[in-house]
Amino acid sequence: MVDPDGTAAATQGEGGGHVTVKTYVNVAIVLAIITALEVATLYIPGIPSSLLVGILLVMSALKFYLVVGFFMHLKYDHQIMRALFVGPLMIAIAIILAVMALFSAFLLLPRSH
Amino acid sequence: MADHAATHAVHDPNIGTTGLDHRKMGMWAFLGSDCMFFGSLIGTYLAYKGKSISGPSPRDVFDIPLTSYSAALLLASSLTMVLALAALQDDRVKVAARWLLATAAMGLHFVLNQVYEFWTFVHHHDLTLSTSLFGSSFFVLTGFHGAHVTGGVVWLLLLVGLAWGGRLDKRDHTKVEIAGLYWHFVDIVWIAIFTVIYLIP
Amino acid sequence: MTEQPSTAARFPKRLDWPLVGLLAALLLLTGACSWVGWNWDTPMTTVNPKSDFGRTTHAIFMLISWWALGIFIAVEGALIYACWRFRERPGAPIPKQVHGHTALEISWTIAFAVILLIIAIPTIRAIFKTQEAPAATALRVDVYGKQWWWEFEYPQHKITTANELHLPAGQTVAFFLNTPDVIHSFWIPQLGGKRDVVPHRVNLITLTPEAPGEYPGQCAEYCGMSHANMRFRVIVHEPAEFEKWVKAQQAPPVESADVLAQQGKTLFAQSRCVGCHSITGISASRIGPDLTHFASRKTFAGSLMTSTPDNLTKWIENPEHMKPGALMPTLGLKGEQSKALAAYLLSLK
Amino acid sequence: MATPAAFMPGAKAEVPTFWGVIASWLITVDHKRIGILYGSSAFIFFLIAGIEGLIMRLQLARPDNNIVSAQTFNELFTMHGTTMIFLAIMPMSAAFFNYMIPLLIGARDVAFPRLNALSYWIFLSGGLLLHASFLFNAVPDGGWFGYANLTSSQFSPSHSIDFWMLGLQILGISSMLAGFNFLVTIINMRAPGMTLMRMPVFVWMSFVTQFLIVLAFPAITVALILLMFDRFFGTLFYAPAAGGDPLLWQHLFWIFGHPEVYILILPAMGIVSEVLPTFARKPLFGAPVVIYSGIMIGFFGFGVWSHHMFSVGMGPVADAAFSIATMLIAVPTGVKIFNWLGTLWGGSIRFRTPLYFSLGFIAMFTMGGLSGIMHASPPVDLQQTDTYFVVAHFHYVLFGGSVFGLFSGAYYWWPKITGKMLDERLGTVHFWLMMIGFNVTFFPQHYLGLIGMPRRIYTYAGDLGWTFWNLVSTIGAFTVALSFLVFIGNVIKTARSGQVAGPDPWDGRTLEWSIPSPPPVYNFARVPEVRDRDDLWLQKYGDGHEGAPRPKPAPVTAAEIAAIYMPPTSFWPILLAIAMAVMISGLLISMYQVIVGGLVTLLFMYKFAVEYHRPAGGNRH
Repeated sequence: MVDPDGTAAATQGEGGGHVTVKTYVNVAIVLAIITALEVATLYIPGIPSSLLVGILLVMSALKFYLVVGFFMHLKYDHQIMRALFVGPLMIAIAIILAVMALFSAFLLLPRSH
Repeated sequence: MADHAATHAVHDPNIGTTGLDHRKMGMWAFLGSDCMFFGSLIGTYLAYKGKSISGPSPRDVFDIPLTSYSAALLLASSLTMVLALAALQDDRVKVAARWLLATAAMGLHFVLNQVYEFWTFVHHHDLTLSTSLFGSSFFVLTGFHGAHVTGGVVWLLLLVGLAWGGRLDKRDHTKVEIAGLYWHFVDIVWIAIFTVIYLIP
Repeated sequence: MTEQPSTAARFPKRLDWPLVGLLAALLLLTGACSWVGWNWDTPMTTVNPKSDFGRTTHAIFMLISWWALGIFIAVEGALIYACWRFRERPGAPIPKQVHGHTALEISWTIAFAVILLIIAIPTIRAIFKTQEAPAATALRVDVYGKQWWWEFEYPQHKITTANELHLPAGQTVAFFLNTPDVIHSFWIPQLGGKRDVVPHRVNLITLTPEAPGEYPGQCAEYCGMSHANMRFRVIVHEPAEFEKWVKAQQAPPVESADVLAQQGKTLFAQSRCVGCHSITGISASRIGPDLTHFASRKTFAGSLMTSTPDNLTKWIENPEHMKPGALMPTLGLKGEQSKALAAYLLSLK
Repeated sequence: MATPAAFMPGAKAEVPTFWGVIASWLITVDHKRIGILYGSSAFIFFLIAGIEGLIMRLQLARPDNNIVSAQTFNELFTMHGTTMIFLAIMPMSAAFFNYMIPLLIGARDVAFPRLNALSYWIFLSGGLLLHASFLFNAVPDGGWFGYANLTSSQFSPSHSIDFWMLGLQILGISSMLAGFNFLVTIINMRAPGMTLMRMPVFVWMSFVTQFLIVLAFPAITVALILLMFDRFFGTLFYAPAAGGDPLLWQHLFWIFGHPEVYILILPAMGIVSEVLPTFARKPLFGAPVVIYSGIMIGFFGFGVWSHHMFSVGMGPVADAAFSIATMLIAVPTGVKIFNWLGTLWGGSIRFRTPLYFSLGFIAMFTMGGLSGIMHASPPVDLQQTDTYFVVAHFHYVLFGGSVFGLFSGAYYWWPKITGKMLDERLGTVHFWLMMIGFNVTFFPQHYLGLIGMPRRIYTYAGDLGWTFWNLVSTIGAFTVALSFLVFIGNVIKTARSGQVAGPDPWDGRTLEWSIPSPPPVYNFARVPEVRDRDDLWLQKYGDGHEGAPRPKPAPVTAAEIAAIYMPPTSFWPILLAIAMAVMISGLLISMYQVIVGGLVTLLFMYKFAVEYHRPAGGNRH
């Protein structure tokens, strides 16, 4: 509401300031490759299911990071914005894991099929 | 929300004393909250995974190629979304409108894919909301994601409408950026759903 | 920007310490009166345990209570003392603007954490001790919580009964808790507890009653309209007495030759009663309570009423009136019919 | 677009008509007016829920009583709990967030004024929908935490649970919108110089509360969505026959429900942390510790939910883990109490009504906290859960804690809000009646619980030893009710002939006391420059940091006031809230209503969003 120092203008337009269109395209290419790899992993014959789960989770975490970091500019944004998103995300993940533990869902994961 | 810059060029009421935009900060707070929303839904799905008593199993019904195509669509739409923002920041309004439209179109395609997927589940696999725990938790989780995408498509189309009506230009880049944050978030939720629900056996 | 009315002058200076004293006196008085007026040895007391489970729980309860009492006296005492000691005095200067005292703050944090640790250790031990798997020699009782009564099945003895639970003193009992409808909670306060009865999940609670006697129990999880009426009685016997009870329950029901009772038997067999209730030799449905040895039980309908001919007649004529929401329908039996049925049931020793 | 001149004091062009005044409240976006709306609605709901409590106490005054039926009793405790939590304590806190946060951080309004109005109207429609159940004789009867599967259509076939479920869903939307708004307001609208550590502690506790609201409510939203799908669309989430686990509801509910407990208590803790320094004339003792412990409580609040479920049979490992987490969270809670005592220590304590209520808060909350530690130990909790011991415990926390704290805030800030002082004598009578009545009501309930009285029973037998103390408890409840009559009398008396307060009646320490009472619509004629948590105190007395009081600033000029920009009013918030209520209540009536209501909602959302978007061809910079 009040901007005595006129700092607002300085921080505006940061969205394009750090990331160029070229970066966007490169990120998109990497995302496409990871997605292809993810699906491909599924068809590796005889892959142990715990390894498969691990690989898939790592790859999707990477995709998640790329989209949030570059497309959503969080990598370059103010730390307040980062805290507003990353904190809740961590709580959400912790709660998913706790609920899975309470419902013995981990026991089911590696065994099925 | 409101943009009063036109009449009060000195004090933009959307900029706080930290120099950050209220609306953008509000959107990030909302996305943090939405993490908990989808977290609870995904937690429910995983808690019930493999506990259905009857009905088809996920392996029986999932069409991985179709879903991979949908996932790629959303990722591509994230790219067009940032391109739209970049164009608007350069004040190329028409280009931005085109990219926004492309984003909305891919979003719509994603939703139609989902409708088709649901239709095949119901008609070819006899999997409905009330078939089994899998049916209930799958449809509700992916359905709420689909609803988020649909909301995003409406939002993007309204922005396109503003642009075509000459009411969107460089000054409104924050509005497009916020719509973009929402859109990318919907994309990352799908990244999580795609891996955790579709790919992990 | 700021106007400063002399606020201190605007309020009459009141003597406030009498009020503080009044509070202290009130607390003391309430405490003292209450102590006299509090009888801890009531039928559903939780602080007079009669089982190993109850004693384990109670020991931790007392431990925490003493610590809590100590902290309570310290905090409330400090509060009252500070209010009295540091009350505003006329002409007093502005107090020193103290912002904190790091060492003091760290030390009370640590002290508080240590007290909690003292409580945590026996707690964790008790959690694991009370949830050990029962020995194979334990008496098994399958408990079914139903809206709004209790069914008890002894699979080792092939007995099914309702609302009255008979146990031998000194023997470990494993209660397997089930329900066909909603969540209930199985609770016998004097023997320790409680454990929720959750649909589609068999919960377990193991305890060893130590003293013969009669202990009331009650459903402790809100389960609908007549939740308050979902009570039961636990009768702990000397082992020999328990054996006698088992024998009596296993035997077929003793029927009376009384004409009214015989009429009642015919009525029972011909009416809708058999759709829900079982009496050995006549019917075998598990929806309502097993009535084979109905007259061996002192109470009925969620242990709500004593088994007298009068109560039973009223119940048969209009269950809903006696127990709101009762799932037993009004059968339209009246006058002689309901009296006959009551006489029959009361003959089933 | 309205001009600032319209808001200026003394700019009364004409005498407003009755309907003009009503309309001005319906379209207001002023945080102070919205705060008053929140406060007065909450107080009405508070009285309704209080009367429900009194009827329950009458029924339980003696054994085998039949003043109300079993069904009515079940409806009463459900509505009492739901109303007190969602429609009384939360919105009363919201009233203080709305009115006080901008004043305490030196802002002229909240970040999203229209969204703020929208939150209020959605809250009101949720409260009205919940209470509309009385008109249709379908009053919710599942308990305030509505455990599945009692709430399934099989066991609750009437619309009663639907009213509850949809009402809560609407209230959740309102709370979350307000949460985003205040998060942004607190982060982004602090006056220059007000760093996070210079923020008043009430604002800090509110800040933590907003985080809890926006992160905890999604869990109950999901739980309610699953319930709604079960009831309306035949899903099986809570259906045991299909393998569904009713405990899923309990987990999701308490993932929300435990942070909710802190949502209810943290604002009151914040108020106490403002009132004590003012009346002890001394800064809050160890303020950083109070702040950090508030943050810790908020964070750990998400990791202790299953301590509400020790009796459901989670197994020893989960029991132990949640027990330890619960004891951990007790540490920061306990530390706060010592810090408040440290604040009083060495002060020059002026006994005024706000302070009485804060002292009452400390005394009563301590007791609630101590009985809470007992529940942290699963073996002990097994005996106490679902008995009157727990009822006593959470009333010591929520009534002895939250309500005492909120009344402390009401007496403290009443002069700021209305410009008049509440009567001290009546205030003192109110306090002592409430204090004594509260203890007479709830202290015996500890004993009743320990001798085995379960909660939520509409009747009990006379031979269990519960009779006498139940009667005492009922007498206490009516004493509490009497104390609220005294409060209402005080409000009326003050409105008629209250002493004029002036800007700074308590010799306050924070920014709100630097401006007139009631504040002008723009709050601060000149945005303050903040140098300390107790900035006003420093201005007045100096504090060693500055040596001496600051010189008086130059008077504010008319030109400065004319240049103030204030957000204009809007009728879209109330229209949008009505459209949403129509859409959601359609689930009880017909799908057509849902669809039509949904389309109208969408249209209004669009209108809301572009209300101040420039028209085509708008001028450029």
